[in-house]
Amino acid sequence: MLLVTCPYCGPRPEEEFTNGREAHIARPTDSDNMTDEEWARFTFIHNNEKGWMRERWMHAAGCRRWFNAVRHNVTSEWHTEYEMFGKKPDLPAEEGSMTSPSDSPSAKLEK
Amino acid sequence: MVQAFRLPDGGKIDRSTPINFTFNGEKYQGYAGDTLASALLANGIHFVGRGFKYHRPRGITTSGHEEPNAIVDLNVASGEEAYREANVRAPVIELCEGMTAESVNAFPSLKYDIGSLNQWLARFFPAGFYYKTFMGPMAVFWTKLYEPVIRKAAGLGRSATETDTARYEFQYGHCDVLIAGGGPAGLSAALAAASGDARVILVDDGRELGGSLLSDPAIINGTDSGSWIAEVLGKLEKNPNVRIMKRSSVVSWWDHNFLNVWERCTDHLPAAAAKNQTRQKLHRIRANQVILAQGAFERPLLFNNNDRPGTMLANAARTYVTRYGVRLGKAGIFYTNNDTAYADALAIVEAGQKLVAVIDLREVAEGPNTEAFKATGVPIYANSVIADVDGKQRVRGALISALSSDGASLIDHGQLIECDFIAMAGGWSPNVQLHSQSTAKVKWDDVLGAFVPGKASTVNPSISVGACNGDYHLGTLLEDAFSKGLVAAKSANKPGRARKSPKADGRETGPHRWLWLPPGKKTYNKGGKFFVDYQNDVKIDDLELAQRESFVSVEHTKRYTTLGMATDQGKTSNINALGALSQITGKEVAEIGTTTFRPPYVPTTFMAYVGREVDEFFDVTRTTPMHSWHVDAGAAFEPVGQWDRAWYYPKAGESMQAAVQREAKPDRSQVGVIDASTLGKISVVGPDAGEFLNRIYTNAWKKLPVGKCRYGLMLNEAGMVVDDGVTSRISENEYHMTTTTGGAAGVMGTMEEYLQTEWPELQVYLTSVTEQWAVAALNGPNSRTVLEALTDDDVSAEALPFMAWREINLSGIPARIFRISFTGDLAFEVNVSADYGLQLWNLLMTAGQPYGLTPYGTETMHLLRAEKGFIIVGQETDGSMTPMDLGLGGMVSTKKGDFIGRRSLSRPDIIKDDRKQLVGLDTTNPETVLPEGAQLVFGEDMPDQDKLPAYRPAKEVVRMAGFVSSSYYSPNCNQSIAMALVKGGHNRIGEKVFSPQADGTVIEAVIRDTNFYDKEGVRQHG
Amino acid sequence: MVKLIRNRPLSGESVGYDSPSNDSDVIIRELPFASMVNLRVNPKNSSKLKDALGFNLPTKANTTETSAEIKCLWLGPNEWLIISDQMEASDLCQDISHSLEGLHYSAKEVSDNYASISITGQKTLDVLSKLTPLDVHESSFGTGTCAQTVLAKSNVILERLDANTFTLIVRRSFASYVWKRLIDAGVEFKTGVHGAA
Amino acid sequence: MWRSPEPKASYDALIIGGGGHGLATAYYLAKEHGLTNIALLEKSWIGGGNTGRNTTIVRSNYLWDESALLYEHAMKLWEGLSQDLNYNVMFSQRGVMNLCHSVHDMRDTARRVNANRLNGIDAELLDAEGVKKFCPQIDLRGSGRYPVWGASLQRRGGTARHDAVAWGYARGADQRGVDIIQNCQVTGFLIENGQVQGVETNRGTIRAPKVGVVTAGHSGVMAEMAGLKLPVDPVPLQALVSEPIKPAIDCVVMSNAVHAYISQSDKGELVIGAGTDSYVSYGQRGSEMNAPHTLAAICELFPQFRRMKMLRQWGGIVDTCPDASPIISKTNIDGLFFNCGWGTGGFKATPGSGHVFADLIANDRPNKLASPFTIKRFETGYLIDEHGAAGVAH
Ligand SMILES: Cc1cc2nc3c(=O)[nH]c(=O)nc-3n(C[C@H](O)[C@H](O)[C@H](O)COP(=O)(O)OP(=O)(O)OC[C@H]3O[C@@H](n4cnc5c(N)ncnc54)[C@H](O)[C@@H]3O)c2cc1C
Ligand SMILES: NC(=O)c1ccc[n+]([C@@H]2O[C@H](COP(=O)([O-])OP(=O)(O)OC[C@H]3O[C@@H](n4cnc5c(N)ncnc54)[C@H](O)[C@@H]3O)[C@@H](O)[C@H]2O)c1
Ligand SMILES: Cc1cc2nc3c(=O)[nH]c(=O)nc-3n(C[C@H](O)[C@H](O)[C@H](O)COP(=O)(O)O)c2cc1C
Ligand SMILES: [Zn+2]
Repeated sequence: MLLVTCPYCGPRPEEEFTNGREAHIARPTDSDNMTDEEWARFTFIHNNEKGWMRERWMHAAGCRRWFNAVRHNVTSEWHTEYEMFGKKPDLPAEEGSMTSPSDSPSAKLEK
Repeated sequence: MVQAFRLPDGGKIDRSTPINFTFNGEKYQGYAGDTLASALLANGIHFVGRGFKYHRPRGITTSGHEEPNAIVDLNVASGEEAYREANVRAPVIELCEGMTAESVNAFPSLKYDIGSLNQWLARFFPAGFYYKTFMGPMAVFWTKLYEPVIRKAAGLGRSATETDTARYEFQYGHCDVLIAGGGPAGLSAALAAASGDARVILVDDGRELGGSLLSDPAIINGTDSGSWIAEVLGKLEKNPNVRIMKRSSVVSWWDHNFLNVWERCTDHLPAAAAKNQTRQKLHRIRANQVILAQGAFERPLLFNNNDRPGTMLANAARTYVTRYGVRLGKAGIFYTNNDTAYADALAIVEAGQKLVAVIDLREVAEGPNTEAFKATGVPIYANSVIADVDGKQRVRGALISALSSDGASLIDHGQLIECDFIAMAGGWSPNVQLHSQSTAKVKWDDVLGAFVPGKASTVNPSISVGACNGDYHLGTLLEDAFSKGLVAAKSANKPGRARKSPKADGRETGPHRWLWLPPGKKTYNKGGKFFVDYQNDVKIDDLELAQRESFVSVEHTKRYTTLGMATDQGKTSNINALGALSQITGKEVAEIGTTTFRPPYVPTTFMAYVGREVDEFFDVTRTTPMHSWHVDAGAAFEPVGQWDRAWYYPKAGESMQAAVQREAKPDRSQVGVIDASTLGKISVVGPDAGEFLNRIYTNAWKKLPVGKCRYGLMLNEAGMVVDDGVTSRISENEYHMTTTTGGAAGVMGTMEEYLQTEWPELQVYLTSVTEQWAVAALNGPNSRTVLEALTDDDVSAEALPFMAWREINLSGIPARIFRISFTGDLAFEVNVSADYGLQLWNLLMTAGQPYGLTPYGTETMHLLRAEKGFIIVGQETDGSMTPMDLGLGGMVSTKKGDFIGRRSLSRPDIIKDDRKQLVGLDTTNPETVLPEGAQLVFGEDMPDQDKLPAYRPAKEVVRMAGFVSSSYYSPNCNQSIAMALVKGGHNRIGEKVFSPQADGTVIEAVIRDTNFYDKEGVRQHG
Repeated sequence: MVKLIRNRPLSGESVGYDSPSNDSDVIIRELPFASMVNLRVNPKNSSKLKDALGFNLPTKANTTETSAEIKCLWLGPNEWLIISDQMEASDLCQDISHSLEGLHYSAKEVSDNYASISITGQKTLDVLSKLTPLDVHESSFGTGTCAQTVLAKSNVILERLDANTFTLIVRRSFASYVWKRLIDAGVEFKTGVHGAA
Repeated sequence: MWRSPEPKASYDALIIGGGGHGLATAYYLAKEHGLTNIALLEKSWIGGGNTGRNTTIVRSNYLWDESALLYEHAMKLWEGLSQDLNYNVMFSQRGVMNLCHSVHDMRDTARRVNANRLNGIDAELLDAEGVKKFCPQIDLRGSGRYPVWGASLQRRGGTARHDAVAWGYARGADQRGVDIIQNCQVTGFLIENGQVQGVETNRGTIRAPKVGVVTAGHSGVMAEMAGLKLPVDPVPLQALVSEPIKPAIDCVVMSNAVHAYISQSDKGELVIGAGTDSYVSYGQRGSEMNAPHTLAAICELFPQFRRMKMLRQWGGIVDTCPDASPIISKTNIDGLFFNCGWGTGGFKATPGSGHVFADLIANDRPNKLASPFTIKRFETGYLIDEHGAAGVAH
């Protein structure tokens, strides 16, 4: 169970939250002028870049506020949380390899 | 009963308290303080189980959780079936009165086991044998012949067949420092960590704390380690911030320092004493810092027939002799590759257990412990190996041979030394299981010949101390653990105050020789049986075969040979396998790599994870304020989401169908009432509430007058209908929205999401008021009369027209009356504060009696609305229906601007006119009720009868036209009615469709509109 | 007109358990009816309610404010639960509307929406720790603190009144479930259950 | 079983990803389309992705025609696979039951069973009694709230040995000349004028005019390298096994409502799985909350297993699509093909997926079975929403 930090309530157990996937995908305001392809992009596509990721959470069992966070999607390391329309923090530098812990046997071995 | 193999004295057992137990049907006796393993050994029993594949006899091999061989089923007597426990490790079972156990994987008995024939066929069962054999030329050989045989051979123990009624719980915990392992390192770390204000949890899986000190005592702070442990525990127990958990294993380490600790609360108690107590708990603990003090595992040595009962780890041998006062046999052989193990050999001899030889793989038997041992006079054979073992169900002797100078071959034919047990000391492997679970890496240490913890993970930083950190020196590890205990407390911002670490003179250690794969009488690749993973019967030749067959990656080797996949998860075998592989392939171990450690650290009972959340607590059951009335009225309940809704109210002996036919009539002829409290209710408040609803629903809301109600349809962004309901304008700034029962939480969630994340400029606040209101929906021509009997307020058609609402005083209860109808009849939804719900219901029942008021349940409601062709989201929709598909295109506003899902409605596949569309069906025979879920076929696509045999799949693919979503016999229309989704259905009114049934019959129907009753819709306006 | 009968969510649930006694480790009871109002407003207006409530709306997360008549729990950055066992909810709403005249806010009565359960006694923390993943240790959840969190499979508003006393505010339809879970978690202790409120 | 060749400078086609789907694709390309100068590139060890960590349920009783026909195509291939590969993949048609716990479930299941029958797929609708008869070990009461009402039964469904599937295909492909190259991670694509030219790898550039990407959880990452976007989210899916026991249940039982599924492997472990975690992750481990829920469901349905012990639990990264159906598609880069989005349930499709994907790569146009699964469907709206069938991960 992750420890998710709500910018309003502080660190709380994952059980209290729902994850809202990638952050900063704004709903288009002029969808009439969008191609089907562009609309599909908004509706269905997240970048999910491997590594540090800005994502949305909602403190469902708590204050019911949506907020954003920067979390590493390989290691789950929590970097920071910020308000929905707060300043977009820079992503931390990537340290070392991004293979997941058990991606390859050598990744488990320090040489 | 005699315990013939008990030493005359010694051990931490209570010889004054004998304990009776049964093993494989025979009665035995042990002492309080014994484990099942030690008690069996005290009775001279080494042979306790059989290997998985070859069913070779196996004995007790270790004294802890790493046990691969001595696996038994517990609680096996008749009457104990519900408590039967499969695959328990005998060395960790605390003996208790009346315990019953039996060997696994042996039939009909341990001694005469049929499966053991497999060992003679061993050459047909190499690694991966499944995949290459048992094939046969035709698939049927596999299914009918081989597969059943293989499947019968599966498994070790047997599961219970009855329901375990014991109580299990889980419990959340929080601490600053969690310490896994209560040996000297863990205790020292705890002393330091707990010396300030830190909340500390110290976990150990034994019955007593002390770890290795319990069988390998030392002098600490000038006193014997027993007193030191007592002193430390005394101190810790007094500290309210410290929690000591015995008989508990840290089993899993999840991200963000969340750990599972599995506590066995009553397993050490006889059944009667354990009764009514919680058997096991899973503690789910968030720790700020984690210190690992798990110790290390000793390794077996690889030699021919190294699995014969009587073969065990040296430190286990020492433990049984010194801690349990067990005599392991008449004469033992001690087999080592290092100096340190001589300390164990010495302890064994000093405790009165005879050793006849020490076989030492090292070229020269030297080192401080070796020297100390020499005084015993036991002959030492240096530069030698055990080349073979004599004996089948018990070691009878060992063939000792001398090694060539390179260690690669034998230089003599050897000499057979009689013995009845062999203690193996193959060096130690730090227990890096939890460290790895934290996602940290391990690194290979050439000196220790083992993996040691590498860099800690940043997410779940682990701090390893003591033997699990590769530190085997009591003196240094006490100090190191102490200082890391302080570091951990400090990192948790609760620094410790203690400054003086416990002190001890550690044991000096001499040289070792990591000769991973010594030669034998038969070498491993020439028929020698060098077992590396005992339980799964993986031999060195299997590892080699895997290499030859391209399973070079260590992960492939594991899966091909099943190495490390048994219940011990390779605790004693992994390093030996890697060492042997390195010798076979000439690669460095670090190059070979290691497989992944996964939770749990030891197999953990299912129910410990589940705790109380089965049976009545498996899920929440939500009930309405009128629930008790429904119960008293004998209602059957339907689960809708987590709610229990009154489904129908059967009279004695009445079926659901009959009840529904009866309940459905009064709603059209007199009056019926249904508890509609479960509908989701959301208060939408603010100057932009109307605009907000415009964006949420497909239709327009801003102009809805105060006091009026409107039906709304909600889509997802893909344009598919996801919810519907009636929303009413309460005031200029406020709307009262209702949602489907099952959709309430989701709708509220979606609305908050859009409000907070997409349209923060809208001034709207949402409040869920679902349970503030109790709702009774009156339906039928008499409904107004009933209402009027309870109020002086005007509820006439003029004062309260269709699709309007108003507040009234209902016999003193403030009520909101919504004139909305889900049955298409004259109807009033009465809303009162939930506390008054039951009273409202009772008032209605009394007032309604003269007018034929009949309570009806959800099933009747479904029928009534189907008569009118009203949809139920989730029944007429499945996430793939647009408003147009449902014939509700008129509800999609083209003028008001954007709303959720709007853009998707213009995509090419959405506007096609051959989409499935909602229609009604008249069955050709009006008495025939189409089954819901029936598939429909157009006439031109109907196959010949022989293409569609009864109860069989079609012989050719049949093109389907659609399916039946709702279907009932309507007592009000006196015919069967059905709704269906049919391809291009809106343009096919009047056409025939056919519904092939499983039994081969075909039901014929004609497509029509969905409104079966009161076409003009006059009734609801009544 | 008939006599109005409030049926609290847990009336009828208390039968069949041990009654509280002097040596109860845990005592569980349903609290009697109190008026409750869910208030949504921009926190920058928190001081505007001083007249209506007797205090400023607490703006620090997870804190509470109390006056003689009214208690207020912080639920979120723009959400509060206002509770009074002396005032009518409609009066509360009216006072609020006076104070917030012309502002965007929402005040909805939710008295019936919730059940309130009190749990007290020296084993209270042990009982709660079996049900909620929230750390309710004094050091992180002191007296006067409140939180919305998870309790078993329900959501709950938790308020600490003193070292061993908590109030649980639960959605009405979950009340019976939470009630049973509390009693069940208390089985290993001497748990006393008060009769209907 | 297979060689370990060094990568050549160029091939006629490349398959990226050495899971079951990639290996099957390579096998059928060689076997049925005569393309043998091809290589399969796997970043670590073949079969180590979801293929090596799935709960091995095989069935074809999907709701929509498009899926049903595709999965049934796979089923037919399963039925001859051990013979075809001359390698025992231990395909065991022990029957798969999808339980119903309410009228609503029964209605949806009836719809699916009826559709299956008309699509030529064996499917039976069982009532509670039928369930008990087929699997006497089930407790039908389900604590009252989730009583078992019935089930759909596909007798031809069952399990197969996951590892053997990967190895069998690898051997078959290798024998036909395919270079299987492990420890070879693709790091980029060579694309010129809208046409793929090859890939960059940690072992150098490898050129080919056709590249098929079959990388499951990493599909989005691969698409990104080619400048494409895919509607797939990678999320952890977990599974667990018990300690091995003597035969205790001889069919596959799945339940959407209580959310779990179970079968017993030929070695004796109970193989158990359930839902995905909520968040995006490329780490092959999930959250702690999963096992308690899954095991609660198992202990409801099979109370006699309450005292069993969990031996090991692990996670995989599944590539979930918005409509729970896969993507088997050309892209707007010539010669570049994607096969992904199988999410929680692609093991059962392995032979069929490889078969139609090979056909797509060889002929540069999707056949009838594959064409509905084009990536274009997210633009046109032709979604194949199998959430009902895939509601519980499997
Ligand atoms: C826990 C769990 C249970 C499941 N249960 C079932 C079930 O019961 N039934 C069922 O039908 N399905 C099930 N599934 C789903 C099923 O496992 C997958 O859909 C299927 O195995 C996918 O196969 P694949 O070959 O596409 O992917 P994988 O086997 O994941 O193969 C993809 C390969 O691509 C490689 N790769 C990735 N990136 C690169 C790169 N850059 N260069 C080179 N190689 C790369 C990876 O290393 C991997 O080996 C389950 C999945 C999980 C995780
Ligand atoms: N002679 C040698 O080469 C050698 C090798 C290893 C250890 N030792 C000796 O052993 C001692 C090591 O002390 P230590 O404290 O590091 O280890 P220890 O073995 O004394 O204690 C470790 C304790 O941790 C427990 N444990 C392990 N995993 C656990 C888990 N997951 N959950 C709960 N408990 C768990 C074990 O049951 C044990 O009680 C020293 O005295 C050292 O000299 C000697
Ligand atoms: C069907 C199936 C059965 C398994 N049975 C076992 C088993 O008996 N013992 C075991 O240790 N692991 C078993 N595993 C799990 C594997 O050891 C391993 O955890 C899994 O393949 C994921 O790989 P990883 O843990 O190396 O990341 C099984 C996996 C699957 C898919
Ligand atoms: Zn919050």
